Amino acid sequence: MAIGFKQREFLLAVEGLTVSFDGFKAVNDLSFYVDENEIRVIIGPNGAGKTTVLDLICGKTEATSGSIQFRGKELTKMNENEIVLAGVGRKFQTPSIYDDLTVFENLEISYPRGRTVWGALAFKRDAAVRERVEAVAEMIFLKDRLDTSAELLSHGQKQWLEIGMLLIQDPDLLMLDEPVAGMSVSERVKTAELLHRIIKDRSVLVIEHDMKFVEDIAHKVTVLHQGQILSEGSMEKVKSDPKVIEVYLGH
Amino acid sequence: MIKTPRFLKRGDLMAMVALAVLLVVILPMTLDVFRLNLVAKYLTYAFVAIGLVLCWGMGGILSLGQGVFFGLGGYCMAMFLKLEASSVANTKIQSTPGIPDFMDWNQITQLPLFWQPFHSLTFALIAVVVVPTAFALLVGTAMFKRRVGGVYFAIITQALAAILTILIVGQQGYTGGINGITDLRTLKGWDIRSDHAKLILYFVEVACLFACIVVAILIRNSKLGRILVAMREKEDRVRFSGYNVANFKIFAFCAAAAFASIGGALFTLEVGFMSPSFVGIVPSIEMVIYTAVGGRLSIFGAVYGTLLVNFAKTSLSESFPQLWLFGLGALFIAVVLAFPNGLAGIWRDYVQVHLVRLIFRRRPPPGAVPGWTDDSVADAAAAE
Amino acid sequence: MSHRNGDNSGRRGSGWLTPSRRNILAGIAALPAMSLIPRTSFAEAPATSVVNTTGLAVTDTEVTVGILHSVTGTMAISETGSVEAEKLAIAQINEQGGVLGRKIKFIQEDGASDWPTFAEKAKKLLVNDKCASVMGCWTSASRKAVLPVFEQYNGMLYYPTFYEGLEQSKNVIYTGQEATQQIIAGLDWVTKEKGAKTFYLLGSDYIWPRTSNKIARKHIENHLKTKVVGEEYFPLGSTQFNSVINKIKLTKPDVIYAIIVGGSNVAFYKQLKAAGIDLSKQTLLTISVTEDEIDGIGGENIAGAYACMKYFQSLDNPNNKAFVAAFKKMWGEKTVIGDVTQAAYLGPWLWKLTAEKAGSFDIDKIAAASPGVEFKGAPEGYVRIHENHHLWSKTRVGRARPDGQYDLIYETKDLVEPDPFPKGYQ
Amino acid sequence: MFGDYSVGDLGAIFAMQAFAGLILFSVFVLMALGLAIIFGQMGVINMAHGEFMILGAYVTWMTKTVFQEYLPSLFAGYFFLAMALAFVAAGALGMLVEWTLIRHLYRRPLDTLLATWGLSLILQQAYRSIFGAREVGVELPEWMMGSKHITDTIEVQINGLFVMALTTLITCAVAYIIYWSRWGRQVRAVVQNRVMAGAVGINTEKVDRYTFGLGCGIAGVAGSAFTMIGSTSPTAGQLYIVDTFLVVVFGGAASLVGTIASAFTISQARSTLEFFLSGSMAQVLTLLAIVGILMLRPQGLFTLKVRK
Repeated sequence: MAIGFKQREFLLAVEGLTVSFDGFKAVNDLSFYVDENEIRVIIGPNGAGKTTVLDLICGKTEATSGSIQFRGKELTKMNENEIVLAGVGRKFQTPSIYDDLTVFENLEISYPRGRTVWGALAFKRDAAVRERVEAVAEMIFLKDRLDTSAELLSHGQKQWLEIGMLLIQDPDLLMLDEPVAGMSVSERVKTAELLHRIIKDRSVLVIEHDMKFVEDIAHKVTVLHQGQILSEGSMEKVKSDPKVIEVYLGH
Repeated sequence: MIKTPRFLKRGDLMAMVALAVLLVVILPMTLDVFRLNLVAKYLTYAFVAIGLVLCWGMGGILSLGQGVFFGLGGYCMAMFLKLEASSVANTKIQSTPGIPDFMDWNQITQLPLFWQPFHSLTFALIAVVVVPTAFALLVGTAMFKRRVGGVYFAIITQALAAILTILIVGQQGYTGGINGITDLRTLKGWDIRSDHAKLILYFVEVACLFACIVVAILIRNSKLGRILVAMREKEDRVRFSGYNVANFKIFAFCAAAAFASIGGALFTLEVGFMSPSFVGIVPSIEMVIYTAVGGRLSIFGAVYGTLLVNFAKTSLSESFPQLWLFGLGALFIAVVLAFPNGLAGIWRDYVQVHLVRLIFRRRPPPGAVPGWTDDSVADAAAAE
Repeated sequence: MSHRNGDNSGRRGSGWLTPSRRNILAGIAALPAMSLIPRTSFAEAPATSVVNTTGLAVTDTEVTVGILHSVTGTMAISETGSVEAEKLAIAQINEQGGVLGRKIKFIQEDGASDWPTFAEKAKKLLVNDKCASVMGCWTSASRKAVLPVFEQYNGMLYYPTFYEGLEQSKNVIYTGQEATQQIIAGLDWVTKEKGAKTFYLLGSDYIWPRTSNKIARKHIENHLKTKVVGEEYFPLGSTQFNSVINKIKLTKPDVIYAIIVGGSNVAFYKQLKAAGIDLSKQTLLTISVTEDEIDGIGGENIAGAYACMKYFQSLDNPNNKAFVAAFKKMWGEKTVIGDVTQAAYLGPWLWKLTAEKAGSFDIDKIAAASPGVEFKGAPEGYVRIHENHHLWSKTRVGRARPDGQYDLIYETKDLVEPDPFPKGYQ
Repeated sequence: MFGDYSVGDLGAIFAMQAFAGLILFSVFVLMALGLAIIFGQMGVINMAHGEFMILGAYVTWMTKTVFQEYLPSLFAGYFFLAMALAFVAAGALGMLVEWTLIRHLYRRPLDTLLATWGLSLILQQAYRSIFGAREVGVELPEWMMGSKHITDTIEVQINGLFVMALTTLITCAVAYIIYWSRWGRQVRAVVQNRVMAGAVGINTEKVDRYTFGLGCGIAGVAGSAFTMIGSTSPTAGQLYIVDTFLVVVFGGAASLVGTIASAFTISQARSTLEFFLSGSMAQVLTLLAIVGILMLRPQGLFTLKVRK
């Protein structure tokens, strides 16, 4: 079976994906494939449909047509939480953390145990949980702030916390929406360092505007324009594509 | 450095002791049976208020139909008591003896099928909790799985309250109509109307209340409690952390319904009748205000809020019936505009701060930083 | 702005009366009919230990009674009149020297249109305040809620509203009509005078209209041998009647028999009129619209309808003239007096007469002495308490005028016997 | 059940039922329009909507009283002035409420619900203290009463026609204001992006205040019109609140067309059911159907599909 073979080859296979909002096709017949351990960056001008693609993969938006296969599972038919359980993690553009909880509690909620109602009721904060939370906290530079209420963190720290919340889930595919946007220079450097560390052993799908950052991490770049792929390949190749220069890098 | 949740936090224990002293010692010693019975009546609403803390305060799900569950629980209890009160001997003058009086007035000559099992006390007691909870499960599943939330949920629950009221009033042959089920007398031969019975019922109710408080605290202190709070803030984040948000909402809604139903059943026992006036929109919204006044995140606050609002209602309406509505209206506005954290918030922000300074002189104890986690401390303090 | 003294009724009136005392005195001065009522002077006051053996709130100079109606909530619309009437009666009794030489002091509580509140307040009046009697309640539901309280704590309730019957209690005196007193004579009259053959029964959806219509139906079908062509109920507060009005137009009944209450009334009659049903041609008989309700409906919308009551404000007798004058003096020229208001007025008087007959305030003695007590000064004429604690009274049919009053068309020759458990009507 | 009626009768039934349904439809639209503006455009849940309507009704009653006393010759036309006054009074009160209460709560829709409920209690008691607990009767000028004969069995109520005309007029006015006027564009801009609208120079506070005032003013006119068919008492406003909210929610809160369509659906369903069932059951069934449909389609009947 040829198709079965293809599914095993790629971690993520997006084929013919289309979504239309009231006639407007935000994503139009989009196909792309992500390998195991690949770092893919999606770039494109505003309104190109980048965030919508992530929304479609993680189940936030329902596709009008097309398919998204993740390790052979059809994601378009699954709920958000089932998609997470399948191994897809998502970070939002603006930091999405729980202000009223402490850093520890934020991370603990993402710990992949006790995710059913009864499981959550019976959940015990045992040594394994604490160790893991502390380990992740250390990685995201927040080890000494575990008891702090999350609302008191700086913007950059909130971004890290959300990344930490994803790390604790240990997803196979990590999707990051503009992870360094709105950060100070020093925070940016630290974040790049953090990302380099965490992207090992997993595939990553990143949306980013910061070209230096993109060049730094990307294995492969996909350029979206008006919901369609304009160009795809290595950063070098994309950079020299005249179409890309015209619509994106050109201005 | 990282706090390990114990079975009950110290703050909760302190608050519980304080509440116990108030309810078990101070009130019974200072109040006559009539006033104590009033307190018992108010406390039945506290069950609803505690449920709303879980569902609304923590989970952010505002239900304007808690009266439905309170009423269903109360009706299940009332049906048993009414059947006991309608023995053939008691109803000789009816054209069909042995059935409740209102059925006889409505030319019903046979006990309807759904009334039959309520001859059994065991069945009735189970039904008190199961029927409303199952209804909540049904409504919750239908709504939350379809992601109906926030304002829409509030309006739909309100409509449900309206529907159930019209239905109960319209089907008076089966439900007693607008009069409700009245003239309940005995529970297994024990006269529930005597002063002695009222006293015993009061303590039974306080015991139930504490049981519910403990359950509510356990839920709040579990990971589920934190997920509820997380869900209220960033529903999508919880969803993308791998949780089925709908299930947690359903749980919170069902738990609130179960608490309300226990309150309703106790209400029937305390007051001696049940009527559709508890099912409707107005009482349902009033129950929300008890929680709001107590501080929507505080379990103990809900109890104090309920007691306070009802005391105010009784005393104000005794002396100035017209002022009462102005007062209640102003309370709604004030609690939203000025004191969104209610009594618990006032305690924490104003009283506790001074107390702490007074007692510790130097530094506040750990955990006095504002935030919901030390809510229990505020509770404990509020109780004193 | 206030077109009537609705706000007065709400204030707690413990002790003496809240409304302007000048008005009351003026009102009492205008009371020739009061000469009919036996006077008791203070000097004759018997010892407290004699008249009060059960610990009621009776002192050497005062006796406490309760007034329990809704002054807030939806029922305040209807119950305001009753509160006013009861306060007037108490003021007049006090002017005449009180009861057994004691002035009446009243404690008013608000039932807030909420039945459990009624029960709570009833209990307070009996247990805390030890009221010697309570004038109160309006809806059946509130009465049902307080009844166990009165029976348990042995209180005495004077209940003013016409109601569905099926009840009788040692602890209640029903000063309004039970259903048969209000229904049967009216149906007989409309059949005889109007030659009615077909009836359309309407009602608000609760026990009183349903029970009343049940009795009406039995009477129509079994006794008058005529026909009911339709029967409909509407949720309380319903304001949409166009569909039923269409049905009425199609079935063309000889008589529309309407027992609609509260705000729905206003909507019903306005829509009836707008739909072109002319009440001067179409016979409509109601037992739920008193002069009080017409105030809200608007006389022009209901003119021509027939109402079956025991009292109309326009009754032409000296008692009533004095009563109406006193009422207006006390509560304002524009107030109207309906059937229930008058029945509420009877409560304090009947209690006073009974206490004097029994020579005691004790509840058991009052209950025992009640049957046979007669009140000749009643605005409706003469009333007498029956063995079953309801009143013997006449049934009257009136026709609504555009100015909101009723013209008396017919009244039964004799007092009609109250029959709360009518055989053959259940 | 049609056995008793002739064919001609049946035709008349359906004609008159349709007309009754249309009146109910107009009533629903009138009730819901103000709420749709406030809830749909501003996201505020105004539980005191019914009390604003009753304010309009009381204003009408006061106008009637004044005309009866002092200007009996102009009585025939008082209703138009009354409606204008009702609009102004309810609108002014609405703006006051927005300024003192609502503007602090734009980010907390559930809290506006509680606060406006408190407001409704205060207004009810205020009406009771000022106007008395009893209903007041609002007399109509002669020309507005009665009905027109079309055929022997079919009659058309004049006040029904009046309500329909009024509804059409107000709906058109609202549609114009929201969709075509400059101010309407500002309102929509504020709804869509408050910060951005403020940045481009729209006075968002003023827009909010006037929008709320407009919604309340329409409620006042609705209340004024309702004196023709319903009762005026301090608590009458509460009767309307559930129906009104369901109409708005059912229609999809943000859409004027949706509100109208849902009012049409609900009113026709209700009036048809009422003919075959009792009033109580008709009401229960309609409400249940609405709740059921809302569960299946929570966004309401008519909403645009947008990226959340």
